Amino acid sequence: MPQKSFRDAINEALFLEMRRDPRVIVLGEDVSGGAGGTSGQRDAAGGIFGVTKGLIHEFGAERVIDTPISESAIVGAGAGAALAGLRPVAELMFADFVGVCLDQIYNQAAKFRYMFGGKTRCPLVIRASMGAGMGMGAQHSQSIYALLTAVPGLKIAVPSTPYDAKGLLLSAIRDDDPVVFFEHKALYPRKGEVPDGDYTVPFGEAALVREGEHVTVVAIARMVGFAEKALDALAKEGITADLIDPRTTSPLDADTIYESVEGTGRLVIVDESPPRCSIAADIAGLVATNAFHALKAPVVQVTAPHAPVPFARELERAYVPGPQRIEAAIRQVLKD
Amino acid sequence: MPQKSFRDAINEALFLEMRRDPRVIVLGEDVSGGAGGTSGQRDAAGGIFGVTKGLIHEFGAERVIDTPISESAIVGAGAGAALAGLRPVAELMFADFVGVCLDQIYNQAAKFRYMFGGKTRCPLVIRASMGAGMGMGAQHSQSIYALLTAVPGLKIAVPSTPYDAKGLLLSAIRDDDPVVFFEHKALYPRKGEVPDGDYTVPFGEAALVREGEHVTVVAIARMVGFAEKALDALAKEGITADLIDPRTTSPLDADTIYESVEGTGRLVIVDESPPRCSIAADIAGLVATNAFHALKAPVVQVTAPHAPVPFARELERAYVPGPQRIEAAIRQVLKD
Amino acid sequence: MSTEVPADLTRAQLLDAYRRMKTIREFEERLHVEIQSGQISGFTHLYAGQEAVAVGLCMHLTDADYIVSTHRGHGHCIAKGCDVDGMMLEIYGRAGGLCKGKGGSMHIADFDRGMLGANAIVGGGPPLAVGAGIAAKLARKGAVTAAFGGDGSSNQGTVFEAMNLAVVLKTPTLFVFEDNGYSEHTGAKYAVGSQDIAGRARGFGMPAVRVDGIDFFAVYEAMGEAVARARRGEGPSTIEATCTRYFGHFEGDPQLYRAKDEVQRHRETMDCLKRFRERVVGQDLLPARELDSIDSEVLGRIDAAVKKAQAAPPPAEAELTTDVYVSY
Amino acid sequence: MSTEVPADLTRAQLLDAYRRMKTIREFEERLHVEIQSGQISGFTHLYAGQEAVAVGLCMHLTDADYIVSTHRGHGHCIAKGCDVDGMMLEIYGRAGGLCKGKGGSMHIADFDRGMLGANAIVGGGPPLAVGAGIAAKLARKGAVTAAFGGDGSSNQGTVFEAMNLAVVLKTPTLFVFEDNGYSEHTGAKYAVGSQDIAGRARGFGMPAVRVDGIDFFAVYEAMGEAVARARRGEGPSTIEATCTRYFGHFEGDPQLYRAKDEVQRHRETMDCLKRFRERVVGQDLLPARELDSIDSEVLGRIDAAVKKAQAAPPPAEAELTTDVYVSY
Ligand SMILES: Cc1ncc(C[n+]2csc(CCOP(=O)(O)OP(=O)(O)O)c2C)c(N)n1
Ligand SMILES: Cc1ncc(C[n+]2csc(CCOP(=O)(O)OP(=O)(O)O)c2C)c(N)n1
Ligand SMILES: [Mg+2]
Ligand SMILES: [Mg+2]
Repeated sequence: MPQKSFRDAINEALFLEMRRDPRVIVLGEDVSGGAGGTSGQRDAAGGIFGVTKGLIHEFGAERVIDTPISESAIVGAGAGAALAGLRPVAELMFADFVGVCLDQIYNQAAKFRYMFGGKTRCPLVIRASMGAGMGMGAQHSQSIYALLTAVPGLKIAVPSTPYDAKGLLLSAIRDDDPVVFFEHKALYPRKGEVPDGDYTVPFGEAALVREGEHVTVVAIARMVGFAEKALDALAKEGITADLIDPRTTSPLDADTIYESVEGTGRLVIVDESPPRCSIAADIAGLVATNAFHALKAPVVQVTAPHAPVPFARELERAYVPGPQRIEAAIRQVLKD
Repeated sequence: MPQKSFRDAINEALFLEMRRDPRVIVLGEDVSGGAGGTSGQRDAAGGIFGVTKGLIHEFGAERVIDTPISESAIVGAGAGAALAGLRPVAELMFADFVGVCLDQIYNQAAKFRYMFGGKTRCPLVIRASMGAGMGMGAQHSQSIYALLTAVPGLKIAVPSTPYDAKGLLLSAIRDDDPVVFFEHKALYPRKGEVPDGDYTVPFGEAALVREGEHVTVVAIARMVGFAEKALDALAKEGITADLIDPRTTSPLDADTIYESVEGTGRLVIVDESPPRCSIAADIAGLVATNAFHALKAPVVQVTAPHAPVPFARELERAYVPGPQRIEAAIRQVLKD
Repeated sequence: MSTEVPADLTRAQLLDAYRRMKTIREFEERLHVEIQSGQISGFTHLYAGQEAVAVGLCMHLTDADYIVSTHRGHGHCIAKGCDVDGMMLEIYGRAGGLCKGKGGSMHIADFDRGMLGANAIVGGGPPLAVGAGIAAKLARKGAVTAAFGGDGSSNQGTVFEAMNLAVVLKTPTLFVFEDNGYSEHTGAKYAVGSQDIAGRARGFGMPAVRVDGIDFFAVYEAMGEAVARARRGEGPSTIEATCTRYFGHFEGDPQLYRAKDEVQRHRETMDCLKRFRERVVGQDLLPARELDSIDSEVLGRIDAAVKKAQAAPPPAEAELTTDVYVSY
Repeated sequence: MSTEVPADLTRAQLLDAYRRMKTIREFEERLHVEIQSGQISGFTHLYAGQEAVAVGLCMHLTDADYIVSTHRGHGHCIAKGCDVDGMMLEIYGRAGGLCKGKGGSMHIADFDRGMLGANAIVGGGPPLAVGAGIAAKLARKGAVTAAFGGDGSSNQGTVFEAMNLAVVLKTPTLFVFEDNGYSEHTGAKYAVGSQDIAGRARGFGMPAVRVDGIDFFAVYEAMGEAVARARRGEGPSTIEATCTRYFGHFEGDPQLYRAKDEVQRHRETMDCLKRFRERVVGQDLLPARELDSIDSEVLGRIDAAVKKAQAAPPPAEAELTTDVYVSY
């Protein structure tokens, strides 16, 4: 199967779906780039991470819409266009910017169907880059999927591989509910097998990345790869684990986690965000409530500290849960 | 001791601290009211819930500042004034409006001290009314303290009694860190004993509302009163509980919860917000991680459903966790 | 502004416009009374006094055109053709309401009428209207979209973002500001920096006019020009209409910020329905009795809607967790 | 705009202004080179080309006045008097940086200098400046506050909310828009609806002027009037200064949106430092050699700062969890 980067996999999904469905539009800051510039060249950016590169040449400025720096208007326009029959894909350059447009996400798009008694649908996708690791500082490095997972009416995707990124985005665009699609910046260059054609990865179905006996490890987005590194190291000692990648945090495939814990009795959750009210806490709480009797040891949560993301490289490296911390956590849960 | 309403207790705290400290200002929509009106009467509102009533007469329009409908500017101005040496109390008429000003709360005020290497402080208090029960619909009834509890750099208060409301607000205004102070609308008329003078309730110290043997019940804000009703009913059968009111969710006094669970082995958490990534989930996760061996039964989380707040009275009543559901949850955890 | 009745208005249209305005007025006056019964919970923001604005716009629109509304949305709904029974049921929070009783007064929507929803967040609507405008543009059927807002909403950043985006994308969008002089308990004289909302709109590069919002014909003309411009693909416009709300911000508001006689004076001397009647009867366009019969017809219609709502059952408890998602 | 050198500028002030502008230029030109080394992580947005704007304002300010900055903040910091060594250490993410290396290029602050912080959120700063203005007003010492922003920031709703609030509360606040023609890869001609940011400001009821941002003296005069007005308690003003950024949006930007020769042409014919030099030397206000010696002095100062930063240790790992709160 062809090898493609996470970035290209998402780009491909956008091309495929925009060809298939004329109702799909893309809007955001610099999604094409060059509008109003002196070179006259469009597609000068293709999104600052290059994810929307090339779209404008095939679909034109009416469907690939560069916007001013107005996130509330971007997301709100996406939601309004969705109510009026389109299937918009709005881009938030950085997920951190939900701060200036949360209302349109959580009070508007997420609640329309319920407030309006099921009389409408809001098939909006919001793509947002997330995550630490590039020295982008406290306001451009957060992993805030928990904040939106908490919101009834939203669906949340947190892909960890190029294959899932493409398949989940195609599902997201075809979904009749609003979806927030998180793309970890550090994963953009990561390569993996991605079929050329059309395929979807369903929401609410976790991936059992590895099967093992001793412990269940749940990891999100970039943390999945780090967990694999940790498990590679432990494998030498015969320690094996179920590694579960939820892929979507809303809906969450809790059953797959419960079933695994029934078998292993031990759970480690790896989450790049700070601990309070996080996905790690959420899953730990769900297991303590719904699979308690299967647990043989305390749940271990491996998260960032309760602190903003620091700038200095060394501090940022210490901030992000890495393979070593995951390995240590697994050793600990096996001791308990 | 004099009986005062939750509303009056907060109003009294504002009067006391504005007298004591000239750096304290209040700003928000209609905190006085009547500006630019045809009657010429100021204090025409005193906040739409009457919490800031009378302040302008004593402290004047320079310290009791009516604002346009501009929440980002209200919170941002509060944060900027705090950086410049004041101790502002900004009012968000409804907590739901964090949607239009989250950035100033979570990317600005909360992160200043860390981003700026500890070179500054941001003593801002944001007061916000919250909660369902008044038929105010999906966009005016949410309980979103979990969303902000997750943010490093913020402190979060969720008082349940007039006494705590006054004491926690005085602590909040004197605190050098940004605080979000949630006031449950349904509690405003609720009366309780409140000393006239100056006193503070510290952050990070839970209240052990009741002591008992069989189960630990943790409840937040309005849920504390409902939990008491449930326990009154169960008392007749000799079922007793530790009832813990965290009072602040950040910092959270987890130790008091752990100690209680060490004694009871059983935990029920009551939270008015939907379940995902909630305080209920957060506490359940913390206990599963840090007090696991004390647990004799699955943790039970009593929350609102994963749905927006409905308008119709009957639906809203079913939405909010009430004494009956709490009582049933306690009976269940005792069976397990 | 014109004191002449625009020639393009047919007799039927005049009757229609009057019926819509009267229906709004009666709907709100009746709610003001019924609310005392305690059967209606939450916030109810009445539109009485501003009828000419909503109807002055909506007379130019069809079900294919979109509007987004505000917390004060009953008038916009009725002007756009929403079913009065369904609205009343919704406000009472009963089964059969336009939103199954799950939305309430601040969240009435009717997608068959192009009514994309009332909105309880000030400034929540305009970005949505721009988005609907993007869809209308792509559909190439000449549909237009309009966002209603108040003077107070002109201070909310989301509104400016929407206005600028509409200009940049040339969407067929109208920004209608109903300047009734107050945002809750605070006067526009205090809160609206320039006191010139139309001027703000021009700052974003779109045409903007200020009209007398109690003069239906003046509003109708101004809206007509903006709608035509939008249908021609020439982009957005702003209309600032000055008007007065007859009741408190919400029901229960003691209105301490208002001069005692303010509303009474307006009702007597500057009422949009009276003006309309004087004008059309005075110019012999319609006989008074036809308007009188509309009055009594409307009265009956509202009375029936109230009785129906009061008799209706609440939503089934199962509705609590339906409609959160389409797919589950 | 004036071609005369304002009379109130003393010789010492002229030298000071030149030194600040030159320091900014050299700081940025040097970073542009050093960044290739890979030792500096994250986004670095260089200010080169816009020096006259920051310095033209800050020459009117003292440490008691406040500014809030943007993602492109190095120039604002230097103009306001921040320590160059501390800035360089911060940008390199080293111990001893102005923010202990925890902030980085986009979050430099220096509270002793009244520099309330760079801000990586477009539109994040203006509301803060209004708040600092509220504090300044209460303190009654005549301090003023200024918010810098770009042409792109004039499309962010928070900025308009701040402008309106400043007008309503009459805070001593300057809104300074540096119109360098681009927001990232998109031209202001496309994204700024009216292409008249000053006009937008007037829409909120404050005086606003547009000045040639490469003419230090024109900027200095316009800022002087606005600052004086603010100190007199007459409220906010807006200054829109047109200018050009010499490098990409951030380091690494291929600048495909720009005509090949655009920057080169500006550097040759419209450089603020050259203009300044021509003017003061031409009018015999300063001898060229004094400026030359400043040039070499600055060169040495920046070189020392870079060497110091490169040699400095990273922050101690314990810093990861300090400064989250004051109290714990
Ligand atoms: C973002 C937001 N802030 C505040 C409110 C509370 N609120 C509801 S209506 C209103 C006043 C609106 O004034 P205006 O826009 O003039 O509309 P009017 O009520 O006069 O029709 C306010 C402040 C809200 N609903 N949303
Ligand atoms: C709210 C928000 N949206 C988008 C961005 C990404 N971003 C950073 S700088 C920038 C362009 C800013 O343009 P302008 O205001 O003209 O300032 P300049 O870069 O030209 O100095 C953008 C879009 C951001 N940092 N914050
Ligand atoms: Mg109004
Ligand atoms: Mg720019």
